[in-house]
Amino acid sequence: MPNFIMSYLGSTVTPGEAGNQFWALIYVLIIFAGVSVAVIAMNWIERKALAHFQVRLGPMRVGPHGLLQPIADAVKLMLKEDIIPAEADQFVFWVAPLIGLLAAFTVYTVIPFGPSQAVSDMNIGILFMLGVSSLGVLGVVVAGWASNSHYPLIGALRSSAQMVSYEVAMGLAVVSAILMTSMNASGTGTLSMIGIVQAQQQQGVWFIFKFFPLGLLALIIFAIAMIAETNRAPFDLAEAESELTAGYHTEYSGLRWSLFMLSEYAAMIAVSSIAVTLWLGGWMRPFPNLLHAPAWDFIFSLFPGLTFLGLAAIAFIGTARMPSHSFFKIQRIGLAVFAALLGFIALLLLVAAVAGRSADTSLAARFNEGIGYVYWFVLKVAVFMYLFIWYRATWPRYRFDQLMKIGWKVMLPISLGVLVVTAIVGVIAS
Amino acid sequence: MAPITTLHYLVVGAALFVLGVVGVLIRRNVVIVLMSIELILNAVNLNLVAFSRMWGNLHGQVFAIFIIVDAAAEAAVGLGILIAFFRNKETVNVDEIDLLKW
Amino acid sequence: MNDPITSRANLDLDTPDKTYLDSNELIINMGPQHPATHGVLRVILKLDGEKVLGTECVIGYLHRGVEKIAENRTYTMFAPYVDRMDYVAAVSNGLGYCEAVEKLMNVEAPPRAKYIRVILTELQRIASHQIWLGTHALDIGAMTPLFYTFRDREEILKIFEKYCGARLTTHAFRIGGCQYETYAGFEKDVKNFLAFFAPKIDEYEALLTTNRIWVERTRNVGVISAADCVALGVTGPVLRASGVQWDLRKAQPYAAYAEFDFEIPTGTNGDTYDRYLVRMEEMRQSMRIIEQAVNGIPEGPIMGKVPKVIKPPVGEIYHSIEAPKGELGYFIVSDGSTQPYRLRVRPPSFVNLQALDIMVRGLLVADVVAVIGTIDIVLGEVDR
Amino acid sequence: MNPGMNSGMAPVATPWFFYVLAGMAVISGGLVITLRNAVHAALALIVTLLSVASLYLMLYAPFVTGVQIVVYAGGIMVLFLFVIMLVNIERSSKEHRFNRIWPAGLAAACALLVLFVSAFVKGKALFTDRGMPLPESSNTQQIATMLYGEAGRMGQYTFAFEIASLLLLVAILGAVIMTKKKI
Repeated sequence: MPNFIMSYLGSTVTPGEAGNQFWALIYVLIIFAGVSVAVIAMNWIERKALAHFQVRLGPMRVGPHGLLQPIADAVKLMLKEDIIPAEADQFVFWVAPLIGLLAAFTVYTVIPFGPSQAVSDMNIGILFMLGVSSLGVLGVVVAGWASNSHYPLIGALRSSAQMVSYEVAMGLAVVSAILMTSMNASGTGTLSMIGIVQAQQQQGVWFIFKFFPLGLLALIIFAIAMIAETNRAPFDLAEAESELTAGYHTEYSGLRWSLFMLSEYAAMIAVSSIAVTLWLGGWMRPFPNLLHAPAWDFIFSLFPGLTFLGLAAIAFIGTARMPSHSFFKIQRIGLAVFAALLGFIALLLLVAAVAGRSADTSLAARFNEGIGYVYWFVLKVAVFMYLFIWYRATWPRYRFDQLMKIGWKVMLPISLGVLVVTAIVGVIAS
Repeated sequence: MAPITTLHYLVVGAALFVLGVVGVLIRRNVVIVLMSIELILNAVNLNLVAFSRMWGNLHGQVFAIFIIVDAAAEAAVGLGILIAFFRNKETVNVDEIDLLKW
Repeated sequence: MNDPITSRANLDLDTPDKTYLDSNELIINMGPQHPATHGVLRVILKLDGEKVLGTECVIGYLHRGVEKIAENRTYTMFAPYVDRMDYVAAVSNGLGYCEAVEKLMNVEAPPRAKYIRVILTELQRIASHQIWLGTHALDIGAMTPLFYTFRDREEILKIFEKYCGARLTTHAFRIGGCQYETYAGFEKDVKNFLAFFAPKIDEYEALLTTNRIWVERTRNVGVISAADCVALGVTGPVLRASGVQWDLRKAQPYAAYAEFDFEIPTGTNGDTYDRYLVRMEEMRQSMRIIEQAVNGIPEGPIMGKVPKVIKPPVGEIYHSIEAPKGELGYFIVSDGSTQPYRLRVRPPSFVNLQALDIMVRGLLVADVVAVIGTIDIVLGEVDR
Repeated sequence: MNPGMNSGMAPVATPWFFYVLAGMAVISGGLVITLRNAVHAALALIVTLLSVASLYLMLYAPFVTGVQIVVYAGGIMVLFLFVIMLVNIERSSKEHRFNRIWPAGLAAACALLVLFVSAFVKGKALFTDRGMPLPESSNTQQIATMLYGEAGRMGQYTFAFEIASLLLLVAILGAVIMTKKKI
């Protein structure tokens, strides 16, 4: 078995390309678990960060600093009675959350966490991603219709119109990034997600900085469109609580409702991953071309361990600062264990970083390299996730006609302009 | 199990085509008639792509893309007509759509 | 003049509009259980897609018969009931009632009591506007101001609590003056609050006033002309935002308001954004008034010469004050007994709510919640 | 498996996949024309479209798959669902499913089926592979070359592509004008 793992770690292609169904399955499971954990973590971070934006504490009771709150919520939602309205279309009502979930999770098959850390490297990766993530709108529409109630119907119509119209600007922004991949010696671009990152590697520039400010503009358009695409504030009209109670999932409850939430957050991570892959160099660490000496490689390979060390330190400080009242005893122990766990992971990563420094082919080196890729990718995605929270805390909600106006009259012309100018600049440059 | 040949795909295409034709001919709801047309177009596309594979060139695939473009145009115009019709007659029943002018 | 009340097309909720066959009118019940109707208001919306063709307010879900209760209580006993009408501005309600009875009995509160009344009432105005701002912003989708305003409102409630022991339904005043002398450090607390709160208003404004989304969501939304306001009897910030400089504190000064220097902010367009600006400025003006009052608070008794048993002479009186939401009037008919023969309240929320239909016609559903928020209703007062 | 399919590629196209996908496509295609409720029919059609898209993938046509998913499943079907919600379907779902001439229609379709079957039986030998499949990895590039040409030269289908874009433009305008409330 170790040989088997070693042989796999030695390979430089994705399991999909190698035709290795076993490893592909393992990857799918890892990604499914990872995304679910990320959604749970995102849930906690969003509630805490939002709370601190709003001068309150957020969840504090369940677990130390509310760390177990998402799990408690998940358990509660699973145990909750699953209500299907009598007048609803039973089958469609049942199947709608699954459509959204399927669409949100299927896209992860082509997201590259590293040059070989993806389930599959599809030739049409980015097209596939856009297509499948646009299937999520079907779940929303169908959920609103199946509820057979006014508010969900309006919410569904709103959100589908919104998703469909922002897809246009989003697609054009993506095309301008794809255009940049073709600006090499051979003049052939690629739609493959891994290929796009590799193109950035070869050209020695993240596409956000290419043809400044064209790449940046495209990223900004994409970033705005992806908020609208995932129905988040300030474009959360579909679930505008103050207007439509909860939009298309008003009639949903319990597990089915939580599936909508899960797919929403999974979709947020997915679109952030697209943005990271297309413009922010995907799995690449900062300055891979400028600072490429082995010493720099080593320093950057320490980052994952140091990050976990920092988290562990924060958790330790939290433990120390917790009131010494006996009431907090269990919470203190829990937080200390959590801190120790983080510290252990940090230690493991640091050891791997040090061990993998010299030998380039050892297991530790391969492991270390993979961790580095995933770390930088996740870090970049995390920045976008934080922005999602920040937007939500800061901005009021757009009205539907204003949203449409922005989508069609502002975003679409700008993204078209960016595309055309990128093409012209590219032709001149080559 | 027998290997999959072009004929297999053609049989699937033919089945979808016949289903589409049946839908166009017997359903009363215009929306479903339009969906049946989409079925027919898909059957054609499947044949084109299968032939593209059979001949080892890409002309069939390019044609399939053109047909998808055409299907998008057809759906937009067809549903536009449907909406306009529904507004005036309040029905989506093909049996009641029997006037050239209203 | 085009009378807005009679020119209102009747809202026929039963037969669908046949203008266009396709326009599937939706009749939507917004409320009484709805996050944005500020309680138990039920608005029946007639929609064409998302466009509002007309509205009908159904009220009474919180009706407690306050006016009838008054007929079975003595004047003193009834005073706490008025706190339950506009429960986010209880002090103002109490002031109006006490002054009305005082006017009926022809007694006057001593100057120190009047100053205390002004300070507390203006603090209550700020608190009420804070609640309005927080909920209004939440309706439009900005979550954060809600928590900021509630954090700062807490300081006002602490002053109330220290003064009279209650935070929400304070029953702070009595007929003839005040029950309680100010506690030691009252002036300091109020001054501290003023120093604390001045930058907070700027904080709210930093979040909203120049926020593009906020401006787009509020400007030219829910426009009502000055003439319509007057015709409908709309008062308070809604009226002032339409450009009418009408504030009872200046127009018919009561309590000690004649002695203070302050301005009446007015708007020009009568839209939601103007109403927002007017209320923000009103908070600042309230702070000016409080500052002047707390600096010039005279010494002396806090209770006027009022008999133990309050028995006003036969007669009737109408007295109104400028509550945070508009003109709050009390019409009291006395038959010479210890209980009012009839008491009628003119609640600002109830009257202002009439303007909802005019303001939202032709707008979108999302604007309805913005307009309900901007009218600043409290259902306890609408339904009484 | 025939030699063409084995050439240098990992065998994604196992017969099992084909039969499952083909079965899904045909069964849900049957549901499209038999289900009473238009939304159910639309969902069945989506299943058909996605199965057909997967069949394209098995035919080494990934770009067509992508276009099929983006345009059909993500675009056209949303449009269909929109229209179904706009037109009042409660009434139509209570009426007869089939129109007055349905026996004639069914007979014509059966005749068509017989024609197809006879053609396939008699012309079985015609449908053998005549060329090697083109590699999946350069599929998109080759389609792009055919559509747009390369290095300043018009592609084989560039003109047709432009005509298609014109067709789409006309369709958009037509749809917008027809759905306007007052013409």
